[in-house]
Amino acid sequence: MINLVSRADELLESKAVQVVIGYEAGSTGKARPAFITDPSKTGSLIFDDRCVQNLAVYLTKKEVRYFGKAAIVATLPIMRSIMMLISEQQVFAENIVVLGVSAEGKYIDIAGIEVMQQYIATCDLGNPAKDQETLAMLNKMSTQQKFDFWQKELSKCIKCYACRQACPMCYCTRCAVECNQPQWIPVQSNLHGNTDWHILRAMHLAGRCISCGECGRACPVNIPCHLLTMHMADQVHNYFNVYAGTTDKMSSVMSTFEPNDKESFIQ
Amino acid sequence: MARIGVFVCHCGENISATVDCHKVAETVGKLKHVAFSTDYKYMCSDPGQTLIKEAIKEHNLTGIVVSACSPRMHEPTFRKAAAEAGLNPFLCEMANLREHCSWVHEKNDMTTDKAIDLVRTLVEKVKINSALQPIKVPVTKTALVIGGGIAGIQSALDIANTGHKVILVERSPSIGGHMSQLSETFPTLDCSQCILTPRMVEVAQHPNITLYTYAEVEGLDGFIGNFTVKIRKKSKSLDEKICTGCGLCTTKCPQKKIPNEFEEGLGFRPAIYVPFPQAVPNKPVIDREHCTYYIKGKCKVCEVVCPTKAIRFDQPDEVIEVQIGAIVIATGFDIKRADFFPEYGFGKYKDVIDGLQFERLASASGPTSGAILRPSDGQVPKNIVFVACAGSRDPAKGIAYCSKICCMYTAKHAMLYKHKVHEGKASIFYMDIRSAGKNYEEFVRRAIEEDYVNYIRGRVSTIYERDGKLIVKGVDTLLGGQPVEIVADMVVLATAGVANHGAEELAQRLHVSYDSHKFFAEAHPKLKPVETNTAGIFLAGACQNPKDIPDSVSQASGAAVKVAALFSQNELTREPLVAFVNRTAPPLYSTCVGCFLCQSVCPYQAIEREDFKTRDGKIIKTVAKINEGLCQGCGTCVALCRSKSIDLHGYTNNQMYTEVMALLNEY
Amino acid sequence: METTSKTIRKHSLEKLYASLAENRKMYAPVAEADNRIGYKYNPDFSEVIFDHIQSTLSVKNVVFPRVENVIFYTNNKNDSTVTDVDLNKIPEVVLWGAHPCDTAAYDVLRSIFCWDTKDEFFAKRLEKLVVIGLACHKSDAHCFCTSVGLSPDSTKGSDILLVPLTNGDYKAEILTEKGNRILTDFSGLFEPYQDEETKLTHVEQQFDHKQVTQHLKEAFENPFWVENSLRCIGCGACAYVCPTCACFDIQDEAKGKNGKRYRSWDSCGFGLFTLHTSGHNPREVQSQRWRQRILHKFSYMPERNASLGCVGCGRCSRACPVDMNIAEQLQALQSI
Amino acid sequence: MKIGIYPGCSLTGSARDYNESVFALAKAFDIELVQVPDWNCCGATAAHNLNKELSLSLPARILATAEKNGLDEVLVPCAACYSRLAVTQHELKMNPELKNRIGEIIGMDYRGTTKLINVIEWIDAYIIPNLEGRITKPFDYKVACYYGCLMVRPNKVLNYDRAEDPQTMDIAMEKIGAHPLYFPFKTECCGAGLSVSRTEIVAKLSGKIIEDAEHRGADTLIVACPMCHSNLDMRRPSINKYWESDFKLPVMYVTQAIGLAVGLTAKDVGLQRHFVKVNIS
Amino acid sequence: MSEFEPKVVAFVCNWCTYAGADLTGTSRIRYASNVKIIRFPCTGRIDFMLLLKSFANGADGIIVSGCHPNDCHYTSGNFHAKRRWIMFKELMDFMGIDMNRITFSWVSAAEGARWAEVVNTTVARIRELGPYVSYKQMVNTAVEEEVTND
Repeated sequence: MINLVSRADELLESKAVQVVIGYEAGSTGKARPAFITDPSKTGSLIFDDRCVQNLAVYLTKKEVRYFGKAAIVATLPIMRSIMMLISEQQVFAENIVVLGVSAEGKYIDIAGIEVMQQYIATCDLGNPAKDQETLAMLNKMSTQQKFDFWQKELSKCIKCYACRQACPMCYCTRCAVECNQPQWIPVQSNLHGNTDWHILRAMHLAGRCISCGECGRACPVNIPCHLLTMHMADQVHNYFNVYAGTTDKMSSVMSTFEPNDKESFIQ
Repeated sequence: MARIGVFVCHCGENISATVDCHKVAETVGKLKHVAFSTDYKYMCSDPGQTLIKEAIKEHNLTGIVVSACSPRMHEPTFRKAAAEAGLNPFLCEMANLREHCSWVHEKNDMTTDKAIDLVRTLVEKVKINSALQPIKVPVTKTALVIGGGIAGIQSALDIANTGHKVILVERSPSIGGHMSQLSETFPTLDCSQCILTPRMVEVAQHPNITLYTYAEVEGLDGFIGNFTVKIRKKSKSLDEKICTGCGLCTTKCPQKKIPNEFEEGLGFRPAIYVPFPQAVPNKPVIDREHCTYYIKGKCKVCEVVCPTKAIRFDQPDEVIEVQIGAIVIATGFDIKRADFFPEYGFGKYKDVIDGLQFERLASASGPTSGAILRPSDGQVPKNIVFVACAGSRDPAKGIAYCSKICCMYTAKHAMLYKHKVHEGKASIFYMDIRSAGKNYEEFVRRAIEEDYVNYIRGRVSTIYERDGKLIVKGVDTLLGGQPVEIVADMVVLATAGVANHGAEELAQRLHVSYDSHKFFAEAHPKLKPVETNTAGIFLAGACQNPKDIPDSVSQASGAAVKVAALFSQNELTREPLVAFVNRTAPPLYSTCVGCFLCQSVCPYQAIEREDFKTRDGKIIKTVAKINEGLCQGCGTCVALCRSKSIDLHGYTNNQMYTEVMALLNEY
Repeated sequence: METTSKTIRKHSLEKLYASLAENRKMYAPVAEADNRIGYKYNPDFSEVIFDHIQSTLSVKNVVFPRVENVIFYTNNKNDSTVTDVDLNKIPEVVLWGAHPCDTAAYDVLRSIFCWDTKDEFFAKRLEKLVVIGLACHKSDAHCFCTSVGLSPDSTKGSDILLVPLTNGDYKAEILTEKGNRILTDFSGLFEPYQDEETKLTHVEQQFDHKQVTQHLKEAFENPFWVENSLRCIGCGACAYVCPTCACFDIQDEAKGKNGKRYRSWDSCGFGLFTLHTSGHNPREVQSQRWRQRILHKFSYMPERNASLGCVGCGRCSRACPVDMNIAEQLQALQSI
Repeated sequence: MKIGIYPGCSLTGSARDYNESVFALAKAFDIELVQVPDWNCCGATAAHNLNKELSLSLPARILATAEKNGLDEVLVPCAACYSRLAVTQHELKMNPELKNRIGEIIGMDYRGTTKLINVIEWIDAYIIPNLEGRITKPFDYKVACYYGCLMVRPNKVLNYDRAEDPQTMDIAMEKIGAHPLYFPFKTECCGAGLSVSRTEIVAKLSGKIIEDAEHRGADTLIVACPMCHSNLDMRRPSINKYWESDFKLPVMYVTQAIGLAVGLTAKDVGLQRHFVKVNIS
Repeated sequence: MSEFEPKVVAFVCNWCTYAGADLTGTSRIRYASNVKIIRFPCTGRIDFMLLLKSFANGADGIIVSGCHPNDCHYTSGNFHAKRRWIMFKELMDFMGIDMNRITFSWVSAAEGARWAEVVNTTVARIRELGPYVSYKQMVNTAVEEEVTND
């Protein structure tokens, strides 16, 4: 990752950015996010198979923003997250520098948003193959089987909201789940409250999920909640031929429509 | 502490015949916070309303539920009564026990139980209703009339005569519209130009009217009373102030073979032209698409001959922005041309013409100076066939509606022909003769009885040419479906009236709805035929559907009155059922995070941005803000907002949630 | 009480389990999908495992459930009727096979819930609980009980502690009256302990908690907090898996005229945890919340409750999606 | 290239000339036409006037047989057969219940997957694109293309060409060097429905078509329907008798005209079988 | 045991279906009284969470109805609603929540008879499906340690 390190070094040295968001070696053999502000410390940046977390979540974080302009190490899902954040006016393109990393782990020079957009356009934007397989398996189940599957999974939920906090698209300062007039979602982590929460989350990410799978990865009790949003991403593509995070223009699927949107269930 | 009053109406026996009204009042009376509950024969009657008003005062009620008919019927009545008793009208709700309950169900316990559920739901809702104050917005007292046909002219004059300013925009070089093309008008056969021209001149001279011809509306912002309109004044390539309208340029222009739009292609015009002799304004424009100078870069004959040096080849388009308070759309209609009809030769036959072309042939100022001559060879047609309902009332052609004017003008055409070609034979194929209107039926009878027009009830299957004649094959349904074949010299198709070209784009620019045929849509087919769904925008004439002149003029005057009524107030009062974005204490300011996805769902562009800044002007946060003048209260943004930061007065999240809970649970 | 040591043979263990299960709810560790360990009510003995390192969630829910109903109410026309929760409905539970860190956590929780006012829900549940602990013969890099004054065979919080023996049987240390009663009731299953060799894991001490507590007194303004919590995403995973985190939220939930008030777990890591209605948030950013978490467990609690708020189970570090490793941070804090 | 073909009764009987020209043309362009095995009557013209289920079952059985034999695309040269098959396919597609019932009646699994093409579509898709360099003898004649009724109607079902003024055959004729005339009678009725019961009406209607084509100077009429052909060709004596004239205008199948243009002989395309002598070769 | 009477909540827009239901009344067309209407300004206003709340509070079936496409009083609210319903339905299907219990329809202000038909067919269908037991069970599933007083 010589390129990544030298580029980070150069950006910090020239004061083009004030912080580089990347990965470093963590405890017990894990990789973890790193926030490097000192050019002499860029050597600790790494990129390998362990670096899977979606770093875009930090772009909207107050303490990280405080540094000023940020450079961010970005794989495809992170780039798509950045696109979404720009399109939803949470991040301004002029405040970030993208340090691209290809699927093979190679540094890619992303000179600007247009370049990133072009790069994204060349990539496969569907869900990861492994998850797509699971989705296909689930979709084959009967209604009752699906219900049972999800009830079993969701009963484990403890409402720690790691799924929400890990998601770059869940940047609201007050989540709907915290709205108490009315109390849309039961606060308790019982089956009902959990089910409502996960439906709400999936609906709010419809057309916005970029299939990074971070929510499922973050879950401390291993609920495959990323399948819910990935299913939505799949269906959004299916119905509206749109993948989220491919443009910096405001074009959310759920805030637009086509008069001839096809459906077969409305009488 | 809420104190709710419930008033259950029997509606004579309309409700009480199936719903046990007394039981409803009694049961609901047991609910928490219900301070008063009663039933009565007629709540909407004077004594009924008095009962409500007195109960409000006596029991110091903080909200009432009138359980009677549909709120679409009497909500205003009871809200007014509440207001008269000193209760904010938005603290009055109605439970629909008649249309949604007593009239549609059997008399049994389940029906009464349903009534109780419905009332309870509204009781729980009204407990959390807020007292709302009407929204007041100022009014800019200038009207915009789009379209300078007879409807636009009439509207503009009527508004101007009430003392208000009017801007009249017409996209062609002259006002006058289709009416200026007509020869004579039914049912009086007076000359169209003779009655129209004085009005056109009046428009030009009226001190309250600003006329922009050769101009189009490009965009519209704002809301009723406060619109900003963007008008593109297309370049006429001419300094109008200097031009005297002498017309020398038009006679010298070397480019002379441009099909004349005003003559419906039956004549030609030069590249610099005045559409017709009586045009207002009577100054030429250069048609840049056909002008030799613009195409080839040289010519400039007009510039050379112009005595006042008024030609300006480099004159750019000008875009102006004007503040206005109301809009009248009077963009008129168009007709289907012969090329729409495969069975009649796709417009291949020169002597198969449409109604407007016939008007030009019959017009004294037309290409033949009023002589009815075949376009193909200039001969007088001896045998002429008129086809009514060409395209109209034909679902297979996608036009299921009746174009309304064709029966009358076809009768007129046949008469005009007979008056000019006495020995000629005129036949009309028709489906039905629709001649409802003052003196209309008499007019048709005259055509049949005095002018011997041959009316054949049936449709024409095909028209083809053979040896210079047109073979019209049709059927006479009054003769039991007998095939009819007429060898004609000329055929006139009374083609369907359709939406004017560009109507859809204009509707989108104005954010006005339109129907599947691209005609502008009225707010209500019967009770609001002049209004659109966008407040402050009105309709006049055939832009709504095909209309004859008297109808167009009536509606134009109607629209003018609507505008005048609007302008009679200095401030507008609107129902406060609009959306709002929450505001909280700093440093949060609002739970809105400013993703602005709501902006793209809003059909009214009612969502704006609000910046919160530090004292030195640095933006801390940008959040959404609703423009109350624009918001119509659909609530689409509310359901979209992920952080539940937008809400809708009258239908808040809390209220809707409460309704669901109250409807389904025991209280 | 005097501690008695007995030996219980492997085959007798099943009998003991079955006997206890006859009139009590058993709560014991079982293997779950994805190589995870979870506790389950009344599992079959064959499902119960004895060689686990750590369950994903702690066992605090037995005494401090995810949801605890507090009162029930009915709104009438003019007033409301309140009904208390019938605490007698709380069942007797045997917690079986919990590791010493988890059992020690009950002492920590008691110091919170019964500090001045006795929390009757917690107290009743604890009263009805019998804890049969299981000393650890396995550990991993996240375990740090020895750094917080505990050990793989710490007896704290257990009524009986089972210590694995190299021969596959267990030494049973009878620690309390409750434990003693079991010994009496099922005396036939126990044999005298004859100094058979125990099988225990070794957990390296990573820091000196007393020194940490001492250092924290001066560390409130230290830039350490910001530097080391930038990656924290502010979820509640650490608090919810923690055996000693005891913060809760109280909510009313009504359906029509009937409603209930309950308490449910909360986390100081959430941004809204300290948000005031005024809009002011005393812990506005994540670094302040992270600091609160550490200070609460390692500074405030030793001061106020005379006990550390951490038992070194390492669950938070295992659960954290962004590798906020508490032991690593405490080690660093020791030397600032 | 393998395409199914449903000949129907005409092509094996009165329209053998048509059949020969279709096969000859196919052969010239290396297209193998495979007959739908064990085909049955399409039900024209009587069945649909008498019994709806029968009128649907007959074509459904043909289609199901084609499906069973893996014929994805089936050429139906006879316009009446084409109409019956296409209408059946449409009706069963629109009404799944009916589809099931018809399936029961014919005792076969009918799915409706076969693509039906009429002869002009076939020419359009497989002949015209490969014409380059194949025209040995441009068809240098003035032709009046007569489409009849069944090829373009009902337009909603067939959705083929423009019902009032079809063009495909004219365009095909231009491609082989012919000069299509403006011909307003191209979709007029030839009287086929009454060809057995009321022959004088056939004579009148068909005669009009011939008269107009001859009047406009046509060298030949071009048709694509055995019914039209038999009315215009075989009934010529009765037409001439009715009209008291001596119309000599030949009537050719579109396949015959193209066949001649690409070098097939008059015999190859069955011209010798016509009643009205064809002086074109 | 009395026959199962389905509880059906109808979420309708003010301008089309509510008015259509008014017309059903004015035309005195009878329909099942199991359906109770909640009025919204527009289908675009209907929050999907309200549908879930209905099931959670005992509804066995739901009708959601508004203006036909292109007829929205607010021009496009129903188009947005349609997109939301498409995605909502997909999610519900994926999670095994029975969408046969929700009727989505367009009923105009002129379709009084159609409203009665929509209601009757929905009620008949729900009657056949029976009470929505699995959802009710899900809602009432308590946390293992929870002490309830019933």
